[in-house]
Amino acid sequence: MDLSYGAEYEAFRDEVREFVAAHWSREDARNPERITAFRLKATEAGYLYRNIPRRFGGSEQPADVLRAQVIHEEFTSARAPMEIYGNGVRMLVPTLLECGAPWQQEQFIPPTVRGQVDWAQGYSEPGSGSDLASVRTRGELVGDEWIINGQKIWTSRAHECRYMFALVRTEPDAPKHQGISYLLLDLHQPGVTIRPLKQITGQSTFNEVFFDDARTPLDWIVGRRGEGWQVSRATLKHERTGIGNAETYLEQFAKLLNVARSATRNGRPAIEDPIVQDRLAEIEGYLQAHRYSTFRQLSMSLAGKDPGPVTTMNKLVVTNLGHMIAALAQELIGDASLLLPVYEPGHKVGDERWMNQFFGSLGIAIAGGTSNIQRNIIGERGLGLPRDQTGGDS
Amino acid sequence: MDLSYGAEYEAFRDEVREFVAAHWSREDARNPERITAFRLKATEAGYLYRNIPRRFGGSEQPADVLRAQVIHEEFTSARAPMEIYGNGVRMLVPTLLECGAPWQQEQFIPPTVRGQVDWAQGYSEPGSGSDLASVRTRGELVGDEWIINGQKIWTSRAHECRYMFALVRTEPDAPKHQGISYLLLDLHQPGVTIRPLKQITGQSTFNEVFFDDARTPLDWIVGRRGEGWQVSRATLKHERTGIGNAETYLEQFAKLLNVARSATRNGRPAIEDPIVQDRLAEIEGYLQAHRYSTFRQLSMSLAGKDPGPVTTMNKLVVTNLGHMIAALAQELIGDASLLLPVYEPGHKVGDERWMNQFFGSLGIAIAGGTSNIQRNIIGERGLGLPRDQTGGDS
Amino acid sequence: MNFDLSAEQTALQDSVGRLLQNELDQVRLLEIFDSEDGHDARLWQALGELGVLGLMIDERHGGTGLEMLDAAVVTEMLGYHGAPGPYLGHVAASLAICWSANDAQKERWLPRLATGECLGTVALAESDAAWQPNEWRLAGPTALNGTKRNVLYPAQADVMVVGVAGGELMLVENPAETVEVTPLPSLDATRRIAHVAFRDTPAAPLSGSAERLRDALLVLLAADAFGGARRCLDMAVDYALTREQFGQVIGAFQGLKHQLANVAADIEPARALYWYAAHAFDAVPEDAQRMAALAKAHVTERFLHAARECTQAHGGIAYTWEFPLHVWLKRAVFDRMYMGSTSMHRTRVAELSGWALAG
Amino acid sequence: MNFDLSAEQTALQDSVGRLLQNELDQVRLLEIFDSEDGHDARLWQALGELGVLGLMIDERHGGTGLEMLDAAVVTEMLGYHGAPGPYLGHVAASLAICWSANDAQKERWLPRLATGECLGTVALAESDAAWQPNEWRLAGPTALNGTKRNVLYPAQADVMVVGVAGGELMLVENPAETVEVTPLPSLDATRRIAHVAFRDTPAAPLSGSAERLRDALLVLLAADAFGGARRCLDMAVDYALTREQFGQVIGAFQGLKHQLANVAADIEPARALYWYAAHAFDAVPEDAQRMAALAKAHVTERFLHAARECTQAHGGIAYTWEFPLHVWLKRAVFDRMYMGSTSMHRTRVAELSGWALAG
Repeated sequence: MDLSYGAEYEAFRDEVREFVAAHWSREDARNPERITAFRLKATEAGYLYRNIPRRFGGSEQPADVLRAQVIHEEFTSARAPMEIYGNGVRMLVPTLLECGAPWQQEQFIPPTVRGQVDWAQGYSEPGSGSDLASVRTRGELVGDEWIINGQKIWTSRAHECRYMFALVRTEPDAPKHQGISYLLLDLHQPGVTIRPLKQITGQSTFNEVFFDDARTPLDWIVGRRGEGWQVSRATLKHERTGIGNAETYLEQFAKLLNVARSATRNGRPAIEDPIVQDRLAEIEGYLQAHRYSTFRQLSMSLAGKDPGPVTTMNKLVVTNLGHMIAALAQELIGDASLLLPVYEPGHKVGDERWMNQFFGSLGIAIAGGTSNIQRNIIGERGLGLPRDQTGGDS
Repeated sequence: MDLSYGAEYEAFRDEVREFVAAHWSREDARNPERITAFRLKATEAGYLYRNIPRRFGGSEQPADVLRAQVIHEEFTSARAPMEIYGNGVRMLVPTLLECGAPWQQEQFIPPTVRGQVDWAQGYSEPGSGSDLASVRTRGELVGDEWIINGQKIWTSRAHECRYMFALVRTEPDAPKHQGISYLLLDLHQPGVTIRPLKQITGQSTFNEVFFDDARTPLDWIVGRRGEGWQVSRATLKHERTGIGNAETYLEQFAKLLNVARSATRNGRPAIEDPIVQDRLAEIEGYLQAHRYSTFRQLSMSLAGKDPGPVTTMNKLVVTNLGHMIAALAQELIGDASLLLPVYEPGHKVGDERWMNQFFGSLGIAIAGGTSNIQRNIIGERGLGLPRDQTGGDS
Repeated sequence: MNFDLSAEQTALQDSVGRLLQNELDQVRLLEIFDSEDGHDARLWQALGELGVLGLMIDERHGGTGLEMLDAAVVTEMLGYHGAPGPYLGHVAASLAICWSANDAQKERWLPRLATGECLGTVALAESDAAWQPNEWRLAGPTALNGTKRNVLYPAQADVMVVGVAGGELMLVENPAETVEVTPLPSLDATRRIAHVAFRDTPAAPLSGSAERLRDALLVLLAADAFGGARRCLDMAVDYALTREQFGQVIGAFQGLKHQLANVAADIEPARALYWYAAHAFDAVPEDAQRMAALAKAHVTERFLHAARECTQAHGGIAYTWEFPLHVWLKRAVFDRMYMGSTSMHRTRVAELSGWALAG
Repeated sequence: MNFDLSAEQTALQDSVGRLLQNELDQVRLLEIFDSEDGHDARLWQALGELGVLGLMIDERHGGTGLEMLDAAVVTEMLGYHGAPGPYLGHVAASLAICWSANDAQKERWLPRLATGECLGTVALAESDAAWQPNEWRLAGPTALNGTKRNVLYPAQADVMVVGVAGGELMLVENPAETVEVTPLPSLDATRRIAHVAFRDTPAAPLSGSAERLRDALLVLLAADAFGGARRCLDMAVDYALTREQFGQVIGAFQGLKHQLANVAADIEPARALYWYAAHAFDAVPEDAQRMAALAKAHVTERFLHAARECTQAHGGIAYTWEFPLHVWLKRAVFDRMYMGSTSMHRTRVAELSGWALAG
């Protein structure tokens, strides 16, 4: 058992560190041109877009989870920009690489990778949450165009996106899963209306998108008619390959400790309160278990071994962790939990910032399939129990 | 709002108290004949077997929950015997009163009420737990006798019982719920084998009962052929009319407080430990809520009002309470939880007696329908959600 | 035994329910939630006309002369409907004035507090969640200097009952003229709070018990919490009966069904707990403090749990501002923290029970 | 990075699993559970022959010279199969002798401990769950007088490591001749315990650290608990796949499915936690104590929770003595309380982390 990365990777780490030191400084962060230039250099050096072919703007490196991890660590610690973050790079590009037509790959991947366009995800609808395959947004082929009518919801940052990839029902008479196509469409057109969706935190990071005779060309379809469900599964597969990351929760726990140190209970620092200590240690048990569990999963993946059912559990595990941390934080901050964190100029946000974490932990339990769907997946794919009616996407 | 019983009932209480003082003394408890004589007198006075007609040995009193409560309180505080405790009085007698033939009522109710015979309940089978209607014990009518083959389980005190009332499949071709008959049978016959079932506590309060061409007369059937399921529901209805009683758990909580006082943590009485206090107060919140909830249910029943969905929840509520109390007790007794309570002459049982409560709280969650079945009942009958396949007996 | 509401109490509760049903549909509720001051004049007036605002004020001063149990069952309905506004502080201030003001003060304020024409509030907490009378440091004897935190609707208040050192109470009349109010971004926008700075603010001593005022608020918070929890469950059940996924209403899925059944069993008995705490406040002095603390800790804890579970049961829709379930989620946070945390009141229960002493 | 077992470790674990699969079916397990002394000579011999009993004893003294991680993954398998017998105390005593006995003592005991021909145990706890070295009061210097509680298999032990005041260790050879053993009705009959009274019992000082001995036991208990939890879940899943009610296997019902999914997600990551605690014991001194305490508290707590949930998932059958699930339920109670409660170890985690100091 060896928690270090080994000599080869430490040498690689030195190389990456030197590269970053040579090409990036903190002040660059305020200069969009410098950021773009750095990304280009880092891609040429083989550090970014590693699984994307060179002809589409990637660096086309052999898969190597540890190198990716080293790059992530070094870039993050220098606060250097990594890949463009968004649904385009994260979901559409892998899908196009796997299922897209050559012209689609050529036309869409390079500008997406360069950050010139981003994509909105058009999956969820008001009536289709966990039962995604029940989408009702219709697409009708009229001449050489798809005419699209309906509504999508939970579309993040739709305002800032040029395009959308969407699940659209094009074969209304086919069985549920066989009647969907995976269409690409331009959001900058009269038939599309975008409305921000205010969340319970008061912020608006999601949108509703309405289609009223929106149009897209005949060949802006990925895969064939009626194959959209399968195509979207490919995307989800990519989304889910990420092994549960414990870093976020380690950071949250460190912040939780700080709150416990600054808060008081019965006139003493809360962290000296036996109840608080007990709950912190309980949370840390879950946290360190998950942390080393991710190391184990990573190590096994590196060795080409199957980590087993635990991979189906990561989401529920971190959902529970987030909930435990948020619940304790809410108690520790005391009366600050009576306040809504308001991010406005001139307004100082104090401990009430934890209320965003408090609501966020609920949002995580809901987003991307509720925890009940996760429990189905664990029960069926993880434990081998029989499917029931909500087998969902398994 | 008035938590007293009012002048009329306090007068009645005086009457009961005088009666008990006149006819019962603690030493009588060791004398079976005195017990029997007292029960007879108490029945004549109208205090016991209040809902059983006089001709069957009851006192035939109008229903009055508060009088029953007063009698219970006064008898209990004087440790005077109440009704014979057992499935006969508790389940069979109400069933016979509702569905039995006149000759069955005459023949079976009086000796049951007098404690001359007791009855085993023959419902559960190894393959039929929550799905009780799937019983497979067969009854075949041959001449003027039922020939019974099969097995029952979880039969409490079968050794001490003369008779059994049983669910037996007599119409194998009928639909599941219509193929069952409610038969009475004599356990003292060669075709019946009783085997004690050792529980995880080490004690044996239940049995398995095997039928190998056991026999019972043609007319020892309650209700008609194939109506056994409905007849048994009548019994269960009687079993469930009891409004959840909080007394047991108030007593347990008092004992829990005593354990917390005698146990030590970090060299101080455990009850001074903030963690222990917090958990005790949490449990007491649930306990007092349930206690006053039962007062509310009782009051509403007295007034002929429907207490609402809460009646479907009492069992789950007390199951959870028992679990919380047992879990804390197990921690408080510390190393005593490493011991099995052994009740043998010459062996002193200490704090480890709580381990029986610990296992018992699990047993309660299982017995009489698992907690999951209770959740179905709450969801469907209490909240009005649609039935699913395990609708069970609802 | 009659541990049940009287016909009059049930009728009162129903009439408040009907009023709120009519005046406060979900659209209106969100409008007030999003409004500048979180205080709707029409709703306030309607509550006043129904007698809700002067329930415990004696009849001689224009109130109904009822008891805490009556006020609590009404508060349950306000909780159920998520009623926004200064109700809690108003009722508490009125009570304190009833108990302990002199005749002139009573004459001056109670009749107009009973109708809602004037607004009352209470200023209790100091820094570090110092909600308990023995923690207060602000001191008289005639002019106040210092700060009270998280006061309900102080800017709109005509009269303010202030907790001061030694666990005493004082009365500040027309505080708008003599205090400085710093509004806060209230998470629960149905109950707006602000910090109040006193600068040589004239104040008159009151004779009443701050502990009893605290207990009154604890009982009212428990009642509000029970109503709110029940509402969350009702909304989740309604949703489970109408929302379809995988070809059937989601309430038919055992996973969700069991989740809601657990919530129901968790909260339903709590109704009787807050009833008894209110009854003890009225009629069982030896139980009053302890049961108020126990009820506040237990019921508000259950409310937050129910609100979380029911939010999850809804899925994404409940994460939007437009769908008003979050109003109750935020009320749950308020009820749980206001007047002191669960953990603090559980410690009080342990002390008041004398657990460490007896036996 | 290679946070995974080596091929050798996996092979070792598998071979122990196969042995136990063969030697210890559920009938045999219950026979030993119900036996007079809870110690099966054939099983013990088989474990000795496989090298399990001398895993951490150096090769010079007849052992395999492996480390804690190896012992821990083996212990997981013993936990999975509910292996009865004096393994825990034996391994701990062997370790202490390895570290801290003189050459003569080592020569005398280690070769026979490695094969299992001789049996070792450790005597640590004193009254009031005094499991920690700083709580011990029994004192030397050469003869012991007093009592140790809840000692594993002392009557059968050939050699006993005893914790004494000051957090020191002493060695008692052939204790049967010099101590008085009071057997106890062990709840977990796969690990029999007894009180041991020392009466002028000759004892020799050992140089090793009692804290390290404690940490070793904590790691082994965590490993055992993980194996046990996994077994409970496996049994419940098997049962859910075969038991039919209402015309289908009960594992198809979402209520039960979600219950088992929760258990799985609750326990599965704990595997890596005990691995790291064992690895830290071997190779990361600055983490060793803290991770041993954290792993013991976390994994044994999860084991008891899993055992309870899986017992409920089975229904009535699991409440019978004949169905061996209760063996793991009782092992879970043992693992959780032995060497100190969850709450005590969580307090230690807080201290060892310096939470109240840093920042």
